[in-house]
Amino acid sequence: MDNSRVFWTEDLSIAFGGLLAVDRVNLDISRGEILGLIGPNGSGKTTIFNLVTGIYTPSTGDFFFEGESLLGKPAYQIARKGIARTFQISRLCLDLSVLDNVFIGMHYRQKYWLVDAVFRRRLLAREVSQARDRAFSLLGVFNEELVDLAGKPVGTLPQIDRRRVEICRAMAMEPKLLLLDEPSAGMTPEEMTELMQDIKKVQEESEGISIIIVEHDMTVIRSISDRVVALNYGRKIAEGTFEEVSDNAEVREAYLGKRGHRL
Amino acid sequence: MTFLDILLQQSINGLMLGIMYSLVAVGFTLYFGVLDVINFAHGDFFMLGGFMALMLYAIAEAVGFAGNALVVVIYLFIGSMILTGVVGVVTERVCVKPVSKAPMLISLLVTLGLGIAIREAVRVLYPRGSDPKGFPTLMPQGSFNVGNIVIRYENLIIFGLGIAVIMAVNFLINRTKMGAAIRAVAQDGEAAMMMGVDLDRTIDITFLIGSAVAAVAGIMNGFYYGQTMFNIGAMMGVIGFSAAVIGGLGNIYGAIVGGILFGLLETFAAAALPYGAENKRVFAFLIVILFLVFRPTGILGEKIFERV
Amino acid sequence: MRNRFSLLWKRSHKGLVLTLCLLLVLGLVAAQCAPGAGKKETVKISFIGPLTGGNAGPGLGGRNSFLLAVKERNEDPDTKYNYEVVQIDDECKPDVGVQAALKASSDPDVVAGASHYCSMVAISTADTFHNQGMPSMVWGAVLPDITYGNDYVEITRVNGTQINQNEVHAKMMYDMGYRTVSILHDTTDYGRGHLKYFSESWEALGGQILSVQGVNVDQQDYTAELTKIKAENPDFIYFGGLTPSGIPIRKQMVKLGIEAQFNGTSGIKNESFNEALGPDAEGVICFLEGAPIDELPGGKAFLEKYEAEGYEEPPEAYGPFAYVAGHLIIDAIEKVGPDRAKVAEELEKNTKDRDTIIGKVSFDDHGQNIVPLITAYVSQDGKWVSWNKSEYAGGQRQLVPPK
Amino acid sequence: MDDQQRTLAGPWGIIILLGVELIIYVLFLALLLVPGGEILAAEALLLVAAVFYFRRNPALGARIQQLFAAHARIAWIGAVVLVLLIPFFIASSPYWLFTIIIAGLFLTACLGLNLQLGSSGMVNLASAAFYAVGAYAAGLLALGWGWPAWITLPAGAVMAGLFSALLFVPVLKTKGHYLALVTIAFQFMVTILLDNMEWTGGPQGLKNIPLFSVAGYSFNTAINLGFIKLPAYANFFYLMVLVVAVVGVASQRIYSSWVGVTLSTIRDDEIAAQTFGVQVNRWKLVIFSLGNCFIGLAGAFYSHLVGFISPPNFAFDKSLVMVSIVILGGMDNVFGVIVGSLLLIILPEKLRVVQDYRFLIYGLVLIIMLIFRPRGLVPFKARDFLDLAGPVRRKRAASASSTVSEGGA
Amino acid sequence: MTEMFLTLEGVTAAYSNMEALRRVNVQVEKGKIACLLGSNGAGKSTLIKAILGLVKVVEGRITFDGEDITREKTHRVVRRGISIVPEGKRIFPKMTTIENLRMGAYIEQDEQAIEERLERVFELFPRLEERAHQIAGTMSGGEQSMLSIGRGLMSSPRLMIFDEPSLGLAPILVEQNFETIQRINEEGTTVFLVEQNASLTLEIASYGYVLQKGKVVAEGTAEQLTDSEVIQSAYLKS
Repeated sequence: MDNSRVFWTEDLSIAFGGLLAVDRVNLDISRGEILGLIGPNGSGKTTIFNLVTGIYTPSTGDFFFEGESLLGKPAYQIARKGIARTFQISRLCLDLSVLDNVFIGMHYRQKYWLVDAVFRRRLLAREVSQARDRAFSLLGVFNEELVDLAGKPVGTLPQIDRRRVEICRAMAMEPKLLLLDEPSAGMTPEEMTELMQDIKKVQEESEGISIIIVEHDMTVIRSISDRVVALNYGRKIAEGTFEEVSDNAEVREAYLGKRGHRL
Repeated sequence: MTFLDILLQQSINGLMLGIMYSLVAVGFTLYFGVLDVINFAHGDFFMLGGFMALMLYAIAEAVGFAGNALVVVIYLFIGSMILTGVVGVVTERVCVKPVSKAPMLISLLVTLGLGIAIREAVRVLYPRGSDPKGFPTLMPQGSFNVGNIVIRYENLIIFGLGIAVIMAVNFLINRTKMGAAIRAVAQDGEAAMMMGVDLDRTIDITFLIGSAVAAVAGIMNGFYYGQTMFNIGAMMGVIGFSAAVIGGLGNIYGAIVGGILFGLLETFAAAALPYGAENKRVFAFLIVILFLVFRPTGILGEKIFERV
Repeated sequence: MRNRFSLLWKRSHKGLVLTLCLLLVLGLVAAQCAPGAGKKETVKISFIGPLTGGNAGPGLGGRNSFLLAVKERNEDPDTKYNYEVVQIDDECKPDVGVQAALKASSDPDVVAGASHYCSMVAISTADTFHNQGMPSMVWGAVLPDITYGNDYVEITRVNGTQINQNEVHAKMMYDMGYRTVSILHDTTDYGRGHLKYFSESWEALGGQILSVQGVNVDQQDYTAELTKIKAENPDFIYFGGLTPSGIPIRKQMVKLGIEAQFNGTSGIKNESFNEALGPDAEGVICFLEGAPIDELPGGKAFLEKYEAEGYEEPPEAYGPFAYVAGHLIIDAIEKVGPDRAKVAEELEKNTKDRDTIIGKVSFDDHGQNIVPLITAYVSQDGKWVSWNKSEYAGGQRQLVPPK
Repeated sequence: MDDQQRTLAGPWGIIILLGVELIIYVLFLALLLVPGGEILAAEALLLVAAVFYFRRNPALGARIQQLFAAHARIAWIGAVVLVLLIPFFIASSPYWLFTIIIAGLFLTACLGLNLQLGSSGMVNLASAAFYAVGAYAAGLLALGWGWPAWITLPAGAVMAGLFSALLFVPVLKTKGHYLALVTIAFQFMVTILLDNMEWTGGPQGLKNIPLFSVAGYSFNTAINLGFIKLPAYANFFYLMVLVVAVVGVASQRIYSSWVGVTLSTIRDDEIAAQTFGVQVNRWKLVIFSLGNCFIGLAGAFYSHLVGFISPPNFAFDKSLVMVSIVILGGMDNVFGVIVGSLLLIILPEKLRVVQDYRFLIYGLVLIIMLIFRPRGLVPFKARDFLDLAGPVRRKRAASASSTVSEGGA
Repeated sequence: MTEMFLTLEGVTAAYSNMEALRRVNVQVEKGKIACLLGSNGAGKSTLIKAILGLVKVVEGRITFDGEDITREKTHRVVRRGISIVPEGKRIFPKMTTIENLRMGAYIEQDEQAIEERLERVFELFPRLEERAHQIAGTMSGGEQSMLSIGRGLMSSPRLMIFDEPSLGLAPILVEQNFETIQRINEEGTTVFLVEQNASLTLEIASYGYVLQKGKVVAEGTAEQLTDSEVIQSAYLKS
């Protein structure tokens, strides 16, 4: 077994009402790698994320993390193994503060329980103090200003900051595998570039983290990913470097229509 | 009476009860479709329908309008349906729609508050509103026997009328342009607007239909039981909602199935279980809970995928 | 200091603050400016009963009757005090009743009161009235425990209990040859109480109970229960409960073609029952404590005066009791002055053989009226007619005979 | 700004703060003690005017909030003292004292309900049923085995918690309208069964439940302090304050801790919570049970307060009142629940002046308030942890947060 | 002088805090196919919703056939003769094919006309006639797409707006759809085509706009845009 392979799927499939949304997909990712996942709308990228985080259960196939099958495990257990994700449509709790949102990423590391909540306020103060410093340093990686906004409800923040908070929340879990679902959706190009630098920074700071990124924006994919997998109709149609994949005829057809070669 | 006779007689009882539950359940189903709102005041529209009929009857008596019973009955039904329907639309505009986008609890509480307000308004405004009110006897009172079972013409008329109303609603919803608009709004409000459907008007019409059908049930209830009272709506609302859920919320046939099933459940629990009469609702509600847990989409509902 | 405050209260705020203060003061003044008292010293007495909710009908009837009694006394130049009524709604709910009782008894000006139509409420407030030392005369609740469950001097009851009623009821039916009964009762304390006392009396006489079924008060459909009864074919059906259930039960009984006598309790003795049922009410029997009101001197006068006042609601079965309670309370206050302890003592100890519109009233040492008379009523031509005067007793009409 | 802040931090700030508290207090007492409906109208007008005023001048409101934040401890002490003095001012009216105790009971129960409804988004319309479980458990234990109230009180709470298990499966399997219906059905089942079961006393309920007494001191005795005589309910009042304090502090501490964050996430987005390692189901069950414990505690208290319980005390309308309190007060907000329970328990009592029309008005007020303030009178605010973690980031905290911190470390 | 059918002047709109339009100017010429290109989240859907009155237009003006339709209610806009084939098909899943099509002709009273149009749609999509009584939700993606277009045609519109007709379809189906669109246009209906797929779109469109992050970053004739660097860099590829 290839030791550097952190995560892989075997013939992962799921059907919704007769429609094969994901069709025998095999993916793998090594430690420290950034894998770009591309494909037109509805090609099954997000569904794959939902499968490997335990939100959906695959119809057939299996997936492994650090050599262990996670098939059928509940979502919270998979998360505790070290897989974190962001969502295509942001799923932050908009009424809660930035800090609270990041804290939830640290949830399972806290040894703190209901009884402690009522009686052990010292412990809480200590834990909050540590957690807050960690949250600040995570937020600080992106932007010092975010630290100042830590007490504000997320709902009052601009889109890019929300994305950052979401990534921080995922990073707070100290994951070994990070799944980013269209982090750049709804941003200006400048913001997007900024965010990509941020993601790079994050990866540099946490040694050995693997990232799978779903993205529509090819600029992002090209600049950030080590390897690219293209999907169409739930099937994997190409795999390789960005250039290889983007030159692949099937990919161009999937993206641009049959006459895509004209461009 | 033989066992079979009793069984048959009880089935008739259950069906009569069930048909009224069904008529109330239809309203819940319609509202949930178009507005995603559970209107807990709906039971009070049922009650209001009965009182509107009483009021119209009093007016008719006062002005000396008295054709034959059939004419009066038709006048009562149509008048009450219109009046109750109008009240339904007005309250929808004022109370229900403004909160239909708010969290579910808010709309739930608003409709509950609306129920209280309607109930109390009837009690306070109707002359001697807190007393039980007798209904005029306008239905033919004869009966015939099949074996040992008594079948009353009145039962046949009410049951037939109930079925007819449900079929009419069904026709309205499934066979007319207006119904198509209502269904379209229920399935995809925005797409319906893109087809040129006036959303607000469609919601109004839905509430008009729902309230009018509840009014029919209220009048039938009055004729069948010979009385009505201002506080019969609250329980009816809960049962109507239960029936709609058992049948499958959002499905008109489901409302019928659910209503009749609930009626039969109550009747047979009362008749067959030890201490059944006093505990029949316990039994019926237990079935409701089991349904919600093990088949939340009801008997006729479809499975829904949650999108992530 | 101005400086400091100006931080919070800028000049622009001043107008508003002033307006608000003014409003508040105005409100307070308005509240205090209650209408001035008359020549006589004013004494408050309370009336508590269900004024909203499902039992508001009899509650309002009782209230009107009570108000009538007070009005009569206020117009009487011989009274020493001017009486003012504090009326409080108990919604027929025990916990609300406790609050209502507290509200009445917290006001030191309230000397005594007539309280409660619902038994459960009367039981729950007994302690409250006792603790506060305020005399309370029950005007409508019939559960024996209200007076017999305690030794409080404050609690008296002008109406009879379920025990009296059911003894007479059972005996009358047995004497007429009825032997089998199917019992329906609502699951409230009222219905279950009647069930208990009637079963005891009936079985003691040797009558047979075919079945007992409890029904919920918010129920409309009784066909399932009645179909069961139809199969049992009893001599008569006994229903312990109130009018809102009584009407549909009777109606459905007729519709299902059950041929049996239908008897109710005091809970259906009101006009709504006859009005709502029309001809179907014919021949239904019920029982009420006290003498038939229109057969006693003063009774007719009461009805006439009630009519003349133009109240919206009829007095209902227990209106006369509330009326009597009003008079008894005022009598006591007139005699011993507005002092709670003395009034309580006076009411419980010295109410003996008083002539009232419901017949003679005498309290035993629990403060319970030992009513010598229970009257049976039968519905005849849309009216409750006392049994002895009815055409049924006279033989012109027939009840449904026993099998 | 700096100048202002310095002033607010000084003694003048404290005086203004106590003045604000005193004004609210006086308005509150006036509402209770002045008879008639005019005072209600006047204060309602005042309230509406104040709301509009503060909306137009948010700075003033913010400044008052800062003031309270700056002197949190003094504000608390002031409030506690004022609350403890209530019986002295309304000694003449046991009725209002009793009403306040009832409001306190509803507050206790609603804090529990708030954990379910507000903090974790679980609809529970069966709160009156669990209130009944607590009350009957306490009553039966006291009557059957002669347990003293000190044991039956927590026992009632525990029983209500245990009874929650009956709804565990539905709570996990249903949501929203469906969960609402499950709990409504459960509520009706419980009330009907209470009426029909022999061993709970049927419709007659339980009578003569012993009132509280400690070491021979019966709570049913009036307190004579020489200069003033407090009604017997003063005993219950102070006990109620104690219970509310315990439950309130527990609630507030749960809210301002990791547990609170976890629950908020479950409420806002179950799926997101799961993907961050939250055991959603376990937390839901724990909180559902804990909330019902609080509700049961209130029920047990009621048993020993009135000495008599019967099924109509625990009907569906009580559930509705409790839910209204939480929603109208403001979800997931201890302060909101306090405001809600005072308002919704005292308002109907004040409305007694309009007699027959009381519930019509009550229904209309409910609708109007919900349409105009769907997020409650005291809306949810983002939790503020910055203070808790010590002085390191004080400066930042001041600039980043505008909320009042209630969780003193 | 060409006649502008639909114009947006300086339109700014917001939609659930996500996509927003910032002072957008777009014009659709009568009888032609105009297109709006842009990647996911560029604000294309918001623009369509702004035309339909489903999103609040903060500033700017929208006119159709010379009349101001800014902030007009959706059903009124539709009644003016604008028809839309929405993104993701948005057919009514629990209705049959024929019911869906009849919904498309909701604003038409004349039964005769509806029958004629039904025939025309069936002629255009013979597949739909075969499936006339099938519940729409159970049909394949391609068939649903045809249904959506067919439904849009049923109102006999003067302007048809297509919102991403290529979405989630196999390339062969996408091409068929585009051919249909071209045919519809040839039969006299003005078309406003909003697409992600640039190459195919520019093949049939005469004029186009490129939308990016809520702003129009380029516009021109199809030829100009095809050769334009803007499209290459800002939209399709890196």
